[in-house]
Amino acid sequence: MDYALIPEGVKRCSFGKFVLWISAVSLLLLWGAAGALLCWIKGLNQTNMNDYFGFGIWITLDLAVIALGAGAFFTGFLRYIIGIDELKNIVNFAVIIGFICYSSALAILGLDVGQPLRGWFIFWHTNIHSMLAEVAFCITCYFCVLCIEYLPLLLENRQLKKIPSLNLFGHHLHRIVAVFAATGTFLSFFHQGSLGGMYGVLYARPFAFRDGFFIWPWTFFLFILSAIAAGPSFTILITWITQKITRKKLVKKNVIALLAKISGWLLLGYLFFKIADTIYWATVTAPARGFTFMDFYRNQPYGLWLFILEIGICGVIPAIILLTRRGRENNSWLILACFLNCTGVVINRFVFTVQTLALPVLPFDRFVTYFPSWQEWASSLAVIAYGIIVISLSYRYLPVFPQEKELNPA
Amino acid sequence: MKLDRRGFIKFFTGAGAGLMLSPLPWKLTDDISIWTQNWPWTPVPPEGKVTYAHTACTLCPGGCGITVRKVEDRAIKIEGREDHPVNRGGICILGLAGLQLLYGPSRIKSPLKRTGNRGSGRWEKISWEEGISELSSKLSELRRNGEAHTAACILGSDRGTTGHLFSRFFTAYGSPNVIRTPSIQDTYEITLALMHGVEGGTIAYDLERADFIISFSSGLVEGWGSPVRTIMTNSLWKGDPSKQRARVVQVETRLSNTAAKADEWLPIRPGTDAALAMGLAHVIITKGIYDKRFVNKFCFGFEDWTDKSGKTHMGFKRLALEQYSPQRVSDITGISASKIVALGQAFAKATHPLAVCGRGKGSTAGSVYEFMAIHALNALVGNINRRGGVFQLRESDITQWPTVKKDAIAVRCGKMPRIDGAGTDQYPLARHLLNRFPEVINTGKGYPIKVLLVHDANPIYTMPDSKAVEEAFSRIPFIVSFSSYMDETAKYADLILPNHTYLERWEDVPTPIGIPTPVLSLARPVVKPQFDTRHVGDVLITLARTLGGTIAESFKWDDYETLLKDTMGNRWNALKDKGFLEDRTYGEASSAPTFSTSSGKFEFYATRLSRTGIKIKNDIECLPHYEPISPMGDSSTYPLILIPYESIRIADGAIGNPPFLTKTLEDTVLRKDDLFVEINPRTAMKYGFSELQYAMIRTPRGKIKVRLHLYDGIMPGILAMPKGLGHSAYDRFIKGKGVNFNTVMASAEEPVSGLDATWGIRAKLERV
Amino acid sequence: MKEAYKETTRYGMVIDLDKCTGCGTCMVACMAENNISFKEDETNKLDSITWMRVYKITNGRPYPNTEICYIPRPCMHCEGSHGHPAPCVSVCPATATDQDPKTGIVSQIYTRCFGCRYCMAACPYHARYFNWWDPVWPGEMEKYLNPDVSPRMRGVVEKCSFCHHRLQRAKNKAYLEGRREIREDEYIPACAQACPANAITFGDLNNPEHKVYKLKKSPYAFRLLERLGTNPKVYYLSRKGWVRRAADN
Amino acid sequence: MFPFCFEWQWDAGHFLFMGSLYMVLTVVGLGLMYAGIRTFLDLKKGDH
Repeated sequence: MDYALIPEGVKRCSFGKFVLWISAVSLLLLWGAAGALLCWIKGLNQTNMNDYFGFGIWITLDLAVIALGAGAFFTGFLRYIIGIDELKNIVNFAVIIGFICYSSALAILGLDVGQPLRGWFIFWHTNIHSMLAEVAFCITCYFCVLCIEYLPLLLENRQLKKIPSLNLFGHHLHRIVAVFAATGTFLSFFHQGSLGGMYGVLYARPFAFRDGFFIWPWTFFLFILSAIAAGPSFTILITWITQKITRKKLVKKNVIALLAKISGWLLLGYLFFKIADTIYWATVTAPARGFTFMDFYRNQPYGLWLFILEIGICGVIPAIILLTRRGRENNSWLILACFLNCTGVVINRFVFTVQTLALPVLPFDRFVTYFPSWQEWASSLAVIAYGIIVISLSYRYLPVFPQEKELNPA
Repeated sequence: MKLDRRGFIKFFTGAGAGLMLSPLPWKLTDDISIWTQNWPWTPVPPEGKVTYAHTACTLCPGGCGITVRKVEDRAIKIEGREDHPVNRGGICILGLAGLQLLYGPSRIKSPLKRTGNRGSGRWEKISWEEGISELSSKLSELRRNGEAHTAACILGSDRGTTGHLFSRFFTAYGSPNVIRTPSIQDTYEITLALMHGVEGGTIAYDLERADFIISFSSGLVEGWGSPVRTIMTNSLWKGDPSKQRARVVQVETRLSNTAAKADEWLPIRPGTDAALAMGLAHVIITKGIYDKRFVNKFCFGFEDWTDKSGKTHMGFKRLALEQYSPQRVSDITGISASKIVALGQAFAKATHPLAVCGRGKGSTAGSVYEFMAIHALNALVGNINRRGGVFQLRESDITQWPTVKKDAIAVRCGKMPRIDGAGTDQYPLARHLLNRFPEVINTGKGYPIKVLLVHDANPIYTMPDSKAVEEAFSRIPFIVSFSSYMDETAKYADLILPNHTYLERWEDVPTPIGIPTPVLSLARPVVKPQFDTRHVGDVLITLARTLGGTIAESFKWDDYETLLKDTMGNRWNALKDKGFLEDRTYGEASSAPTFSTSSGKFEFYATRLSRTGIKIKNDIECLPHYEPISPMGDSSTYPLILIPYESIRIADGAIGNPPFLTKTLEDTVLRKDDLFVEINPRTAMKYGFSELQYAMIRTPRGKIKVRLHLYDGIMPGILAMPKGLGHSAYDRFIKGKGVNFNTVMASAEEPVSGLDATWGIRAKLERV
Repeated sequence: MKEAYKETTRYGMVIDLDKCTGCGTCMVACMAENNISFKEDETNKLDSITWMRVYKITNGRPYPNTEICYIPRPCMHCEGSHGHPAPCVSVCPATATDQDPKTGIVSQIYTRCFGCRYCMAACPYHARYFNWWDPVWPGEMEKYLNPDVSPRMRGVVEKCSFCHHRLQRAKNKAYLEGRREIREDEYIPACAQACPANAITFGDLNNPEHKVYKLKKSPYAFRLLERLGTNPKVYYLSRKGWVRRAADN
Repeated sequence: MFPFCFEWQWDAGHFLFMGSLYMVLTVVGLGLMYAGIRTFLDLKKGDH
């Protein structure tokens, strides 16, 4: 039925099946929309956040998707600026994933503020010293860039391509995409960093606070590194899932392997700096504020296990796998490594958002727990549904994977 | 122009782009944000002329001067009056929340007549004329039947013109049954009557100038006495942080705030304070460090003495020496003998030692013997009627009213014995025994009560054993409440004739309990009555007029305001201008103590007791001593003891706790609607309970579901529960929060006085 | 000269914990003065707005050696250190909170705040509160609202302002009377005014003539979490060692 | 965000922050304009 829209030379499932699939996922999206609507209409009392947990699942999710979405800018950077040509086979998909991640992050941010209708005050009345202002500016600008990067692909659609003006516009945009990729890299660099900076500057929260370079605490750089280390892994992971669902080969193994190798090296670099930072923090920064390293892990659910899980199991292990040729080439190991790598960055963001707030600073204060309400879960899960829908539509109607035809001869 | 599909799209794209480029979206965005800044449902308080009105607070007997800040005719905030001698600018938590009572949803907006079942909360609005004529017809009917004495009245306090007006009304009407709500005032009165020979007086402590204070379970910073004054004094004791001025020892079962602020906390087995006092007396006498001059010159019954018939009587000294050795007292109280010796010595050696009695906030009466034992300590150190000591304060005579006119019915019915037994042969000491009221009514021992007026009191909530109280009330055919708020008793009434609140009415405020300098303050209307309410004094005057005859003749005032003015006489103008009158000379001038007992001395041995008609078995019964008051229940079934504790953050009297106060409660007191009971961690472990766990507490009077808070500051084996929560009336901000302690409490009568001398009840913990 | 002196005014508080009886009057004084709303259920202390909150701490020892102490905690109006302003000020993305350089008071503009709650994450004292709900005053209670302080709308952060409106009022009065300076007793916050224990002293920490200046130099004086470098302008006094130790890590 | 906002200050921080912001916006804007103009010119030429 929608044959005319489907790219030439590729095979897609029947329209009915597709509609069924989209409808199923849309239910989740609707549930999320209901939760979000309640939060907008009735206010944030619909969440289980409180004055101790001013940030909850949403901010963790925001930070996580932005970190995972880093595959877009970094692949773009490698492809267009560094010029690694193989990556052209996956850069489209990386851009789509980035687009999904950033648009959902913005939506969740719009949900997470008490006065969404005044959200634009962050731009109008900017406090330039606030890391959050930097984040807001960079994310918004970068989202525009992502849209521009996504646009040429969108215009590649079989029907849209027939419109000469649009086709030409897409073509010209694509020609100067390096400019956008460079801008995107610049913006991404700063907002990934400022997200880390947001926590690193909290000098009255000894668990998060870090010394740093100029105005940027070390977390600024660590967040950039961890994001670009995890981003490509996430792209691989999503590509793998897409291949599993479509039961097709979409990207050649060497491309994946290259991305995995890059991810591995970056992860190694990140781990080196992260461990160095942790040692400095545990021995110098925190003790100066009256805390020992173990103070942060004792007597509360977020114990040392979380630290080991983040750095060891989800850091060192995937790094080893990704850096060994055999690990990279064995599909199961590779996927496990990518999964662990992504989990690691999510845990890292969780630790910085939730654990930072959960840990009492006043000696006579107590540890409190927080569990998100259904409205928070629903709107968070809706992000996944939204991602699935965007990927499904893009995959069905756009020539996302240049190698698809070659790998799946009719 | 032909509009095809492409044209259509083009048109809207163009229009959209045009709009985006126009200022409209920006203007809208801006407007929307301005709207969020002025949401119509977020109130904007109107500005206006700011004025300040001085008045007095009557929410508790503390008698503080307050200043109400007003904007136009709205009262905005209550602050402590800077120049008022009682509180000197300070204010307590309840006083500050007074506007929530004035404007709160619990206010009764007009006279109401019950339409549904009692307590169902179904009312019919009626006019004042209807309300008063309804009450007067009931009262006339009783008089017609010659049973005027079956009308009774429960008051919060009998002091001041309003209290006196009720007494006068009932005297003229012909009923002896004006019953005051119990408080330490009852026990103070009897203690003073027995030891000082003073009638209707009160004990006042010169806390400011004492330098060694032993407080026997008195909640000095919990709202005892005049709360602001006592808390200020507590700071005075602390003085400059670099030096200490006075030493305070708190004797109490639980680590209360007072105990926490004291220099020493002596945890004592509940209800054994008298034993400790006697033990201290033993130490002081043994060491010979009592004030010999005072004891020899001004005291009677210290040594053994011989009466006219030649019979030798035991004196206080022998009793203390023979029966209250530190070791024995230690066994009773659980305080070590060495501590008792040390404390006794330190106390007697201080320049201005002071022993303070009156449990908690003073909202229960307590044992007369206990008060005597503690008061005897003050006599031992000669610290009576002098600087830094104890003063006997006579109630200043504010009502020189013309004699009440009584007709035959008033004379005949007025002579009937009081329903609560106070002043009868059985209870000659007490003036009011509201604690006996439920039992008398429920057992039908006395005559029935047919009409009950309730003013400034909420007995269904505040009296122990709520079920029995409610049952007694259910046996009274006609109950009238004068309450301003829909409290438990008002909710249970047949007719409500709502009084103005204290911020809307005139009222004289007599000297607060416990203050050595007489201060008379004036409460005045600072705002117009918010609803269709009337001053209870005016209602009584109108009622008397409606009843006619000698009753009307006894109430010849036009209205309450005239009455107040007449009563104050030449003091009125000064009082009205200044808001208070203070007698600063009092306490300074009295150099030599004077006593009005038959011996003319301070009586360790209360000779009056042997003259009252109470059967005295031996000398000990006339002397201060420790007489165990066992809480209800047997120790095998109920191994634990449940005691109440009072907090200044909870109004536990007739007034319901305003929302602001409830907001300040810790989450170890109340969580959602669950009340927390404190238990020592060791006891909790013994019974297998942990922090925050739900438990059922069962006492002989009933069971309540609570949660447990493990607290190291409480003696093992004891459960402590806050008073003042668990209302079943008022509004949604007060009602249903926690549990009312009185539902599981029973009173225990002290035989000699008839007063409720209990301090707890036996209990057990059960799982839920 | 006068003007230069004024530039360095630093309003602050000294709270004597040995005098504080935990009566909670300061909390209610603050609520009454600053139009703080209340809900039917305020027992969840994690969403209960109390600009002034009285914490209860114990020495942790078993019966009968237990001791308790109350710590009233307003906003500390942190001065910051090492070039950092107060932890909450620098993080606010929309400049809704700021420190007045003339008085040191940390302000909060409710109509500017859009509720991101970053400042709450930054404050270790939990002195900042979010309006999770629309404020509602039942019965006739809207009548007692103070026109000097605007009620807050849902979705914004609020906190203790040291009753800044009282400073305004005092300044206006001084101006009308032709004075440049306001006297020590002309400007005190509602909590300090109400405290029946006289435990709260308020004044200019930089002015040697003010009581707080002397009190803060007491050997028993300390501040909460001094080691974090937040440099609070609220000092505490206690002769009890365990209380002083409980204030910092 | 704009010099007529009353928070606006001409200090180094503002200069850097806002400078970067407007630089980015300019680059992105110019990029889009470039693509737009080229498209327009190509269409004018009628090559396609």
